[in-house]
Amino acid sequence: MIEPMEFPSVLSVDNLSVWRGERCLCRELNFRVVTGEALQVQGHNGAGKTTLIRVLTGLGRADEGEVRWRGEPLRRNDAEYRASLAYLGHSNGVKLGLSPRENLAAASALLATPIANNVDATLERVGLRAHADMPCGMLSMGQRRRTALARLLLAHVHLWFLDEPLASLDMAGVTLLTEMLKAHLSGGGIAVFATHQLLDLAPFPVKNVVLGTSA
Amino acid sequence: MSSWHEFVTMGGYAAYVWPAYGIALVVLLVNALAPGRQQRRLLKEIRRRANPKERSE
Amino acid sequence: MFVWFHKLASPPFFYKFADKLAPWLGWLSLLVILAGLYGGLWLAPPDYQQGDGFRIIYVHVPSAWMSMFAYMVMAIAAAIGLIWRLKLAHAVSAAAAPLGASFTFLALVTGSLWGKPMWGTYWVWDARLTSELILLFLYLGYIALNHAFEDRRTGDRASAILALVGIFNIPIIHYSVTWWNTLHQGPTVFFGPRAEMPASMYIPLFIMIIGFMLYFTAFILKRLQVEVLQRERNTTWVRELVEKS
Amino acid sequence: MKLTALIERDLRLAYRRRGELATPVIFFVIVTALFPLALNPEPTLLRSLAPGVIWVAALLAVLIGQDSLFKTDYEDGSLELMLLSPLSLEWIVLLRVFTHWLATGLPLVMLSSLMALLLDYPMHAVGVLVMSLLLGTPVLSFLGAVGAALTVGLRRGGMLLPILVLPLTVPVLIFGAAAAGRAAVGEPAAAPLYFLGAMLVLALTLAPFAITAGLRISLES
Repeated sequence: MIEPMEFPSVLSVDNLSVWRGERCLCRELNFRVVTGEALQVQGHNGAGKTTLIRVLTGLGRADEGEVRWRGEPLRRNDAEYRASLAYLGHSNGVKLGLSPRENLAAASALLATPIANNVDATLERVGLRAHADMPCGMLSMGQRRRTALARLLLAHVHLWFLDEPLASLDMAGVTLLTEMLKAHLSGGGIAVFATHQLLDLAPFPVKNVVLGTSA
Repeated sequence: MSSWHEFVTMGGYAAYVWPAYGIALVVLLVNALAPGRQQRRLLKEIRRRANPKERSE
Repeated sequence: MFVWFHKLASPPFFYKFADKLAPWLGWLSLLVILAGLYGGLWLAPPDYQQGDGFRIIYVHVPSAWMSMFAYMVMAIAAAIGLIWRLKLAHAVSAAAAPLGASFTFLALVTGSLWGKPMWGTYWVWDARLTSELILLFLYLGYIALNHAFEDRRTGDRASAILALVGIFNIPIIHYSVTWWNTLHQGPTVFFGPRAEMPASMYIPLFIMIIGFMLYFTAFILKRLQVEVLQRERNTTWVRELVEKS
Repeated sequence: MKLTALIERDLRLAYRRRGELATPVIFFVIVTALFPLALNPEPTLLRSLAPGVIWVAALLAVLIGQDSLFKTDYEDGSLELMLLSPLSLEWIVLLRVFTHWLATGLPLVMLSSLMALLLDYPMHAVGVLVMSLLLGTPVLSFLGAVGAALTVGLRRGGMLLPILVLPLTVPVLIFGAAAAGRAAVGEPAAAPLYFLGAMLVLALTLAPFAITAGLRISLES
């Protein structure tokens, strides 16, 4: 994958201020993350980690300042930007009435690019091969989270936004996620995640943003 | 209208004309007074929040 | 001119502007309404069919007119707020809704008070009254949605969508109600100005409409001050304002 | 095509929770059956009221059903994924409303012919009644979807939705009931049916934009 030099893959934030009702979550925040880097959003509960990640994906909106992707400020309804990101939210986005396989098929229908990895290989990777055809409602919380993780692997996108990705994952799940993140970064991707635990992604650099200190 | 009597009785329609104007008066007055009252209350509340010390006064 | 509008859209400037203008407009509207009432209730001759009962026209027609005008203001402001993300525009919508709802209520009550001597009953499913009633429901829906959200801004934007859907629907609603009414041939009593009305009858009506417009402008400004204060309570200019007073 | 995969997903889900989706249809049947109990079960009276009764019941049933349109998607996070998809959200939403209508509206329309018999509605006019519902209930679905999109983030949205949407449904009710009513007495019903068709076209073209805008706003916070 060769990127033209004038459009380096960089996600940056200029003077971002986000309010939630009467409370200021962040004021004049600045950072930039480039290819192969990860950004960890830190802060106590309620500091606004989720809100910040949602603003970065374009779901939420900032009160002031801008989010830029490759130097261009995000427009409203930016389909091109949405085609280059994958998002794992608080909720899994997994339909309990469908099996992991059906869930992934539905998720790939929402992608712009053709899927990069086939569903079976992806399920194998996240360790759900044996449960591929059981309804997700019968799986454990950790297995549902793995189904959601599998979604990240369906297509090659530049940006991963992960909100509490470790929630309900076991030790093996944490290792799986770490490996997935490393593979993503080594492929030139960017990852932004909010976790309480520190993730060891060496040799890849992890930048930090700490929210809730000014308030 | 040629006389006060005629004006008050509205040619027999007083029972409809005057209530209509009465209700209109009430609605218009309420709408005229409410925002001013709300504004004063809001300003007071903002002031109290800005300086919590003055609350005892 | 454009620069002036731009400045007006800034909340602190607007707040002071409204503070100065609203009282003047308020007193002016009172004068005009009193003049209209004198013309309508005293000077105008009785109607040849409806006698003095027709004098309800001087409050009914301006209310009905304002009920629709307020909805237009609300919907246009909502569109401006959504497109240009102007906070003040959303405040205009939110301020216009309760005023519009009260005018709609007035139009309904005065309409049915007029209907009683004419039809012998307070309510008849006449096309105009029915449309007014649906308009009242639309206002109530808007107000309910506007206040349903914890975050005022989300409420503003969600209810703006509703106002826009409403303004697209109002012509269809009005048309369908008229169609339905002619289908069932209900009693028709004419509410409103007629072509053959003498000047002494319709001039007071126009004066009343102007008076109601002035009233609306004066008190939407007043309401806007409250809406702006609520939305801007954390800003420095509001703090300064509070400390000065 | 991708969009067919989405329809397939929605229909599959609808099939798996068919019990839940059947509630509006059952509601429709019960409400229609209540009218003869509240009124006088005299056939001529019932016959004259049948178009209105069936239409009001269908209207309420469709609107109540729309509350669940985006609710589960909102709760399990699928709605966020829909909004983040690079595909046009308008199309996704259009298909969503359509499949939801297939699962709830269509059975209701089918059952309406049965309910018409219970209300002594003339057999020769049942075709027009079904046609009017076939054209009108999708419009109601779209209007309800606008309300559902605006209230999806609210805990008490279920009560609010009918208040927001019912006034907007007046034209559909008027033309729908008029078509069925005219057919029952042997008058031509083409005009109101055309109006219903025109409203369906309007709803299909405009409502998806209002629905997507509503969803984006609801998910902002």
